[in-house]
Amino acid sequence: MTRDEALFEFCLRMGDSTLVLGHRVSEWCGHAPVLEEDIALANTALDLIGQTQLWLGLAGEVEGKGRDADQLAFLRDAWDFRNLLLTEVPNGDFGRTLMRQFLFDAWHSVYLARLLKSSDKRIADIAEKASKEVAYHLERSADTVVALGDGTEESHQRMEAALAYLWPYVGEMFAGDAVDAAMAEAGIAPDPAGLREEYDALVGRVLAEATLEMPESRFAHKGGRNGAMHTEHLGHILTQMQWLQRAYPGASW
Amino acid sequence: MTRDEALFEFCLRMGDSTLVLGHRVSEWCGHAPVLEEDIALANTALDLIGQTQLWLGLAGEVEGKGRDADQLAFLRDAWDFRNLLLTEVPNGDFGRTLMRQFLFDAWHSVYLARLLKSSDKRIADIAEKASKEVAYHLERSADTVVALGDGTEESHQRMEAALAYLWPYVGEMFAGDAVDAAMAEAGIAPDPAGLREEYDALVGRVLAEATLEMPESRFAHKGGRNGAMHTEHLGHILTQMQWLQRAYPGASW
Amino acid sequence: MTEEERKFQARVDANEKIEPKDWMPDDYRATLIRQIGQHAHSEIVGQLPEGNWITRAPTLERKAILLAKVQDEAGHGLYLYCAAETLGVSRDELTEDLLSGKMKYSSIFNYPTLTWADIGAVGWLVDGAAIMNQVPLQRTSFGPYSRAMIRICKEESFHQRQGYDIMMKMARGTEAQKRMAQDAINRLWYPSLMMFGPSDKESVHSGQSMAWRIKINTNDELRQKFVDQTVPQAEYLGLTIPDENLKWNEERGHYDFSEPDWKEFFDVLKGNGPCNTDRLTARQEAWSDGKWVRDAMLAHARKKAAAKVAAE
Amino acid sequence: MTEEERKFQARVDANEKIEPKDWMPDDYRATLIRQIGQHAHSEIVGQLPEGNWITRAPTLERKAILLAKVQDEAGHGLYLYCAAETLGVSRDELTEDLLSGKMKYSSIFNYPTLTWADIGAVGWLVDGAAIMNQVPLQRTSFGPYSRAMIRICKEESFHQRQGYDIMMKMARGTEAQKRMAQDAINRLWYPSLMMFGPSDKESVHSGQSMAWRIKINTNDELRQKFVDQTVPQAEYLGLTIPDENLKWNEERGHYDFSEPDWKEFFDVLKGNGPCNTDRLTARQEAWSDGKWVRDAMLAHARKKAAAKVAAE
Repeated sequence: MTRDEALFEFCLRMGDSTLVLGHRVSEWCGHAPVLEEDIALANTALDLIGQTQLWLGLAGEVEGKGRDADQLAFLRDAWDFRNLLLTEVPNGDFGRTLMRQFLFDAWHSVYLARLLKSSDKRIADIAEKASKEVAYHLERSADTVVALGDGTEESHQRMEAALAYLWPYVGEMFAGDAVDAAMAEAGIAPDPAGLREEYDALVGRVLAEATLEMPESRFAHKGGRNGAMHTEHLGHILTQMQWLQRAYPGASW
Repeated sequence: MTRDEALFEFCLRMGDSTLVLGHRVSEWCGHAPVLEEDIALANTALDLIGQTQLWLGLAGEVEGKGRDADQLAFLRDAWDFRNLLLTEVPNGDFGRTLMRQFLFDAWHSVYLARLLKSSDKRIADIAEKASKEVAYHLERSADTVVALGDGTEESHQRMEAALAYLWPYVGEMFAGDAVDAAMAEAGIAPDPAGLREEYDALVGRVLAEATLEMPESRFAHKGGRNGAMHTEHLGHILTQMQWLQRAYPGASW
Repeated sequence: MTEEERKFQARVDANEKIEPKDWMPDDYRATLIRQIGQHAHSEIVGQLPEGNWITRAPTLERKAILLAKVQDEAGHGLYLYCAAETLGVSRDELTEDLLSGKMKYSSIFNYPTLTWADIGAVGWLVDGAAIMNQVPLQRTSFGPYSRAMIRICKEESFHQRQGYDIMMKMARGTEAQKRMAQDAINRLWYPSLMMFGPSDKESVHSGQSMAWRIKINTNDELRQKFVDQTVPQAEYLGLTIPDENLKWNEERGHYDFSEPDWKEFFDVLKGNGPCNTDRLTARQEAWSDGKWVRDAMLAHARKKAAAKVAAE
Repeated sequence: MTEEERKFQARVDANEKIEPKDWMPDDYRATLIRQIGQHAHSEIVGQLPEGNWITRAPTLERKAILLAKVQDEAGHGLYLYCAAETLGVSRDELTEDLLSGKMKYSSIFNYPTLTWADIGAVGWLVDGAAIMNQVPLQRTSFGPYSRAMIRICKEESFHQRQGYDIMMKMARGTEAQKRMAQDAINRLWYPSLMMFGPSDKESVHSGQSMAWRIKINTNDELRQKFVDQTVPQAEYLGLTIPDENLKWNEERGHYDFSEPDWKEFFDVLKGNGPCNTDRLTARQEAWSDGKWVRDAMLAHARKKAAAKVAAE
């Protein structure tokens, strides 16, 4: 694996995660429990899609085969996706969607903070733009997790269930591999394993305020970041997401 | 419109309806309320897909442009589909699925009985094979509608709601147009308007036994049989159904 | 007319803005609540046909633009509910009236979006018609409504340009794209004309609404203006408006055009449009599925407030 | 051993079939219920990974074949539940035990089907491994189980051929199809080997089960047989089995191969497979969503029976 190959993988991991999560969040459009949440969810999805344009744009540039962000987003099949599994699981109820958002935002904010100091200026620039947006996402999702965890008995139970369902997908964020090692060595991106402590502290603080217990299990589903094994859900997402590009190849929109 | 153009449309109407309904029914796979129903639903879907092969095969033959049944099924966009709108509405609960099946089976059995005497032998042959299968579908779906209509209070209410939701899609089956007129004139297929009475008698009998009231409204959603206006649901069905053929054009499977 | 009514009308006639705390006739209040409420509901329900294509948008850029648009629409809903609230009705009450079918939303949203071209056509034609209705309402007599309209119009014209841009891409695109664009205008042209409502000649309420400056132009005036503006745009795109009678009338200085099928309009109003059931069900489910969230947020806010009081 | 136990064992040893009304040891009954029940559950849960591709099958023919296959599997579930019921346990009880997690199903179904090639690989490898397990069970000592197995094996070998046929098409297809086929075998090879269970050396129960002819071969024997049969098939397809240690051992007359990761196996058994949660949730929801249907059918059957009695 050359450094540029690793960098390409790294960019896909970032861009595919924001793309797939953006897709999931956008599924809420017009169906949220309150109007303010409809607006907030659309805004989150919009930011994530904007970040996707940057990451996949850079991925295409690094790859050097003339693929742009749209081609990468709309013309790869599931096995070539490198998103965190967490981002592709179904929305479930609003509580699960917000818990997933919070667990992602917390990782995203910690990770982007390190990327600000990336030795690759292109990455530092993307991180700078994204981290402002993500700070706001995190504030919102954390507040909502707290309100719903510490709301009614029903909402507390739902948030407990959401956390139990989602927790096994957290570990993948911190499981480093050869790509991460290459990125760390080049000073481009941090070793993800080194971020777990900060993440746990952040998440623990919010969950405590939400009167939710942080699960102890460290069992982790893996296979999204390296493409080895996605969930069955991703393929269904792609049938929708890529429909027009697949059905009308070569058209411009 | 030449006679063959009308015949092509006619075959699409038959084949697209069985294709789309077969798709909907197959969505139940592994999710039915009892094992026997899982088997019965898979069996119904299987028959419908088999009929689709015959109808769309004939459509391709009539069209004479070298398109086979698979190309017609997997490479047309929503606007070129000619299925009854009834077949594309979402499954809803098991009761709605079975009510839709019954309303379709009743029409299908009445219609196929006339097609047995079609002046076009190819059509009479398909009708002969299909009508045996459909007689069984109708028996099953009618029995189930009766059992659920005349079961518990909850099941009665659900079946009432299913009927209310689906009834506006019944009228389209009997709204003839130029294609139907051409088919009737050639002795190929009956004028659909002429079948309503027989249909109403059949459906009325079963609904009465199911202790359900036959709606009086004659308001009808239209646009499926002539492609003028499908529901938003069809496009979503196609993203799944056509995925592989769209994503891997030209591959054989 | 009472003394109060006369004074009120004089203020309206003088183009003064009526503010929530000012005296106003009961009917003025009721008519405004209905009109602003319906407009707000339309923004909310209007998210659904466009939301239907967000997950299928063809490029990242188009997806982002559509998300931003739908977000704007929810925002418009919010401004409008706030404007209605100044008249003494709550957002929840208005929502309950929408969900029970007591209040309506624009019947255009009972038509489906079947292809990507429909997203273009919705922006171009539907937002175009909406703007035609809304621009004069920036000068409406009720202050909060007028101010909401000023904000909304700014964003809507942006949306309309984006819609037209989608149509342009398609009309200049592949054969399939052109066909898609033409199919969209075929289906959406007449429903867009219906957005201005039936001719005012048949309406008893229009006169009073115009006197109160809740309504500025007649439906027929606005419809004509819309047609006059849209026909050259369609020509520029190379698309055909599905109306055999459409032609420039030199004498009138306007296009002559066919009326939409008003029977269909009233059918859709009655609940028999292609998507009425789906739209209302979607909103009802959003509301009932979201009850636990709203309850929890309220409960949490109360806990926080109580804790704050206890700490003080 | 009691007299009864001795007689029972003598019948088993003489290859006589034990029938439901015959005396049998409590443990024989309990072990059979567990084994047949698990097998039935596997057929039912096994519908899900394949059902995942029915709506996306690439041709009408493939869709029909897959539907027929899934229908067969539900049918197998039915035979097996019936066989278990002869032992004095009801289908509903067995279902409740599945849904509560008390009873298991084959862990292979906790792996996802991610591409169409997986449908081929499931037929070829998973059904292949299942048949390897099931063929000897046609000679099992319990009559109803043996007869169910005879019917099932006939259909399964048909399924396996269909799966192999899918793989063939893909292995001889486009580059993307070949890659898909190889990716499927990469993911499903070791889980297929796990289907035979850990080495019997580690199992205490195997000896008794074999004496009772509930189990005919050891897990290791069957696994070896599966590998020996499958390797040439993979070679014929031009696909690579993802095992660097795989090679023909002239001396043994068998292939040497790597053991699967048994830690992963036990993890999946514990509920931590990629799809355990989704699979069980799907079945739980099917059961709870379907309650009103089952209740209604029962209520209707009672009404009909009562009406019949009244009429007589």
